[in-house]
Amino acid sequence: MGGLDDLYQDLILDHYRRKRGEGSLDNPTVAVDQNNPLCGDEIHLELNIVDGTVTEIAHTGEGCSISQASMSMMSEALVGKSLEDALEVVEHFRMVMHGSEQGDEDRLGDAIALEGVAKYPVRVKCALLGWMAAKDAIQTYQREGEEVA
Amino acid sequence: MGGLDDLYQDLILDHYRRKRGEGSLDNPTVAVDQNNPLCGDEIHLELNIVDGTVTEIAHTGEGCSISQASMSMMSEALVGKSLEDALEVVEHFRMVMHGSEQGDEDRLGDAIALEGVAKYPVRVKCALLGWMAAKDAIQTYQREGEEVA
Amino acid sequence: MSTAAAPIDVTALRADFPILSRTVHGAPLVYLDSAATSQKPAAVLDAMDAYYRETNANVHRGVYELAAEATARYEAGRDAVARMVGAPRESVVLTKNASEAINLVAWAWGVRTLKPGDEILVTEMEHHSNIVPWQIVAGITGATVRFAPVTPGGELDMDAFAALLTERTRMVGVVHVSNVLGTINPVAEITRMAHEVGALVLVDGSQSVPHMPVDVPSIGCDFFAFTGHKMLGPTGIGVLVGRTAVLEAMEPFLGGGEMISNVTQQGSTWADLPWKFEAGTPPIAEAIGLGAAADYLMAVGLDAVRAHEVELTAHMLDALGQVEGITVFGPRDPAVRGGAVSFSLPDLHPHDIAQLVDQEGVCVRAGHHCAKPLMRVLGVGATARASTYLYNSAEEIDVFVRALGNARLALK
Amino acid sequence: MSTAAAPIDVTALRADFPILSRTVHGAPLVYLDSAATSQKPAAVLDAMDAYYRETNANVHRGVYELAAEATARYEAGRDAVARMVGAPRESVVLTKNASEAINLVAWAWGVRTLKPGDEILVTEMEHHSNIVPWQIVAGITGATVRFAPVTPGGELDMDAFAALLTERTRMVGVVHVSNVLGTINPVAEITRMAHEVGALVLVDGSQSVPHMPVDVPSIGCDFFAFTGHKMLGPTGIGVLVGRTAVLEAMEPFLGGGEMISNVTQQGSTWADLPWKFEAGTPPIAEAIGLGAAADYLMAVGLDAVRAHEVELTAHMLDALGQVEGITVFGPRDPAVRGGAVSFSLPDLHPHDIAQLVDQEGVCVRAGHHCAKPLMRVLGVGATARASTYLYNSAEEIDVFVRALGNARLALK
Ligand SMILES: Cc1ncc(COP(=O)(O)O)c(C=O)c1O
Ligand SMILES: Cc1ncc(COP(=O)(O)O)c(C=O)c1O
Repeated sequence: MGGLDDLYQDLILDHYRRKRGEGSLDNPTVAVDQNNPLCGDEIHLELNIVDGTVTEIAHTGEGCSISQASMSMMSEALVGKSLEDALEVVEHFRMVMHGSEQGDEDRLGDAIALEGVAKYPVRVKCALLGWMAAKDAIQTYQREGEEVA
Repeated sequence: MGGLDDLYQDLILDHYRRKRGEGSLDNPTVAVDQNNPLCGDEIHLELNIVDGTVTEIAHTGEGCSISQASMSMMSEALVGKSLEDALEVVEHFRMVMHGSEQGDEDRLGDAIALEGVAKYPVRVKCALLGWMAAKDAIQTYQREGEEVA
Repeated sequence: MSTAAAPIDVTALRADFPILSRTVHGAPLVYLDSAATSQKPAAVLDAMDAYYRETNANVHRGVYELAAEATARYEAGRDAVARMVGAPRESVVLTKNASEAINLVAWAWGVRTLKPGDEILVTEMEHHSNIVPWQIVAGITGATVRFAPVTPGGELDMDAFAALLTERTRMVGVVHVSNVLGTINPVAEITRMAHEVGALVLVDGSQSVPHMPVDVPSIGCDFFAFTGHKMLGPTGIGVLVGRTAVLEAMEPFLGGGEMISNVTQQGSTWADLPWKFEAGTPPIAEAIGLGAAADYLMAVGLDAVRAHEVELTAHMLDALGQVEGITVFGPRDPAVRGGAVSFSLPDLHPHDIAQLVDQEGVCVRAGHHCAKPLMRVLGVGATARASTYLYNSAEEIDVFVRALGNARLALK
Repeated sequence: MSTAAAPIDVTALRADFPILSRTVHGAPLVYLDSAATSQKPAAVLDAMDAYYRETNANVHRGVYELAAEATARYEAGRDAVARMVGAPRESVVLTKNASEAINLVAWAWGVRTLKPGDEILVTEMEHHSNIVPWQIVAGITGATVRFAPVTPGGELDMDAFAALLTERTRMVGVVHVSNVLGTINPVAEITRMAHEVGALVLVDGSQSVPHMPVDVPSIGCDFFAFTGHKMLGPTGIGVLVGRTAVLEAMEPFLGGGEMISNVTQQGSTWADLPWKFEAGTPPIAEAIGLGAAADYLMAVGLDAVRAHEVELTAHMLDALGQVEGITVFGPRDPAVRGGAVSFSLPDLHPHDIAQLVDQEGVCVRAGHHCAKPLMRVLGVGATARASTYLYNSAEEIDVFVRALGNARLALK
């Protein structure tokens, strides 16, 4: 694989082969679809939210090794976080992917392994797909919450 | 003037300085306006037609030396010709300007001097302006004649 | 066009393409993405560079020598393109790409003509550029876009097409050669059928003109669009060939310099064809480059280009056919299809294929290829696609298929 | 942008422009038609050539190295342009020329928005590219195009403009610097006035951006159009800068590849700005060339470019002012005008001027300069126009004025 060690590290391939959070929730608090306009991949993401905290994450859909591994890592990283903290971690991950922040393992967990993807602009879209879906889901929940209130 | 002898021959300049046919007719059989989209010049052409023959030509308007000289030469060349012959001479002149026919002095008269304009594609438009107006005038007359008949 | 062109000598011809001597990640470049854009021979680059260095000026109105030279070179570019597709020069409108050529028709004709109840019939194998303009214009006018289905074998379902073609159909949009499936559509027959119900026909020739002899008038269609950068030409230029009578009857699209006869505060009149449809300073250097590309292709011979493609495609289909578990899309007979070959593997996403074979110097495309409706029909989100051109060799295909095997092992 | 750039050293700078060493009819080239199109420095040509020779590939979707390099160079071109005019990158839409940029607004916004009774207000000194698109769209929608008059001194009549600006005005189209008169219009003030009545404003900056520091956001206009080939860049590329909020709210223009987020048979959704307005393969090499042109101009300094122009224009107005019987159009103070100087002679048609001075190597333009309504206001069919740029010297103006005298004698 020559120069691709950044993209195809063991940890990434491990998440790709054994996806954490794959599947569906029975009655999710919020669910969203997201597509990667550059390759056509489509994913479905479900969140359970209890008392302002993300309690469960599940996902289905197609994708390349990077997008699938990233989604798996995201599922681990965001579960148990408050909505605000989760959004903050998503934003941090986005900044890392755009090369504007150094990755913080405390916040990103295994997703720290994706730091090297920043060197491959096209694959950044893949890595971000699941995280952008999570942001969308949380914001959708917050908006709808407000509408109800 | 270096290499411009073709464009600015004495005969052409003579027609430019002393335009034949400049002016207006009292009650022309047919009148048309024509404009050169490339430079904005606009001319007005009037014809008297009697028994299928062009008996008088008059013109006004602005133009460069080539368009004015050519109009002057056209006025001389077409007067006295039947409509069919006049259209044929116009077509011959057009062919000469596009470099597809050798000029025939019998038909073109002084306008044979414009043969060298063919080497200057932009100026071909100038040289053709009056002749295309004449064609337009004759065809307008023929069409309107048919409509009446 | 020569009918018995000499076969292509790939080794000799590759020397004409400067980029082909570069390496990628230390490996020789194996460029198998010509369906996305082609590489350019030095003759094309030199023609453009010479224009800028020797006689750059704006065209059509300048009296001075420089402008006359620029105009002559620009219009000679149009002439070469016209010659290549057998069309009269006044029917050859230069645009910025194939997409603009199609939009020109959709907007200039469609916005002024279409009404609720009218239908535009396209196929499920169209590129987005022959779908989205119609959707946009349908949205404005209230017309409807219908899709003729594709068979499981990757061909246009002609029975279904015939059934969808009705008195309501005002325009048929069909791709000549699919950029995903390689399918060659029977565009002359489609035109005949469409004209019977009074519909106009637009053929998207983006993938045909570069790769085979195409005589536009003999197809009989009303509009024919293609793009410069896929036929050895530069970016920034495309072509719309129209039937002269249809173009004459049409009102213009973009307004501005060049396309007028007269402009007054009360209104304007239009220039003659083809300039009526060319507003503003045209892609001058690009037309000169495209003319050089057309001359290059005609010198090689479009028959020879096509023969070489059939040979390479046969080799590609053979070699890929031996890859375990692979799905290859589109017709299997290289004699009836173009050279774009899309495929998928059960265990390796197209993105990973493209990324991994790139490490061995091989460029293939991964994605929806601007044909998302077709992806849905094929039941995939994306495919990988390898596509060849006159500068590719059978050995390059072998390098690619070996790299594909390595990729598979790497992510096992 | 540097505020105290070093003055231009014309002799040194001319070496950057390959064409300037050529001769015409045996005389050194004196190029005084930069208002029609500018010449190109080698840096621009080399950037494009290097792209094609080293890393040509289609942009935005390719995973492989070549495509990533191409995309990076393409988007860097956009960044350079954005920097030059002080605009955020997502507001910088690349088109094929200024005309397309204006048509984009006229069609995408106008066709969907304008109704009978609505008015578009332009000025009598607009280029056809900021008149005809509005006439076409008014013809489709039933809206009306009005013209704000020009004073005898060649300036916009601001009182008359104010009177014509009403609640019915939906769009104001105004040229920043006139390509005929050189007039610099008060576009920030015009924008303020137009926004007060709720109209949008499109500024045509084709003649300003190449020649002076322009900060688009500080003008406040909704749309700002300019063109690559007049600012040392290649043909085949133009720019529309839009206010982000206005662009976000607009539906797209051309449909096709690149500009979509999703496409289904039922309908489509759009990509983010700026790509939403860029359909099909973009002018890739041209964006790279334009980026190099913007970098070149910023390195010289737009202040220095402007200062040089003011100096040359003063010399031009002086020298022409001494020609017997001449009429020079436009403002007389070089400090408040651009460098395009139009004039006429009672005894010599512009065509003959251009033809005759060309014999001495001088390129000037003759005609209506795509501003026929203005010609009518000026009471002429055509004018001759000399226009300078950063590579011109005062000596060249002297050569031109001498040639003009000779021309006059020749046709006496
Ligand atoms: C003031 C002005 N606006 C618009 C244009 C049109 O530019 P383009 O021909 O590149 O579209 C020009 C140049 O011709 C111009 O001078
Ligand atoms: C079949 C087909 N049509 C249209 C296009 C659009 O061409 P362009 O992007 O040059 O407008 C393409 C290429 O992308 C294509 O393959």
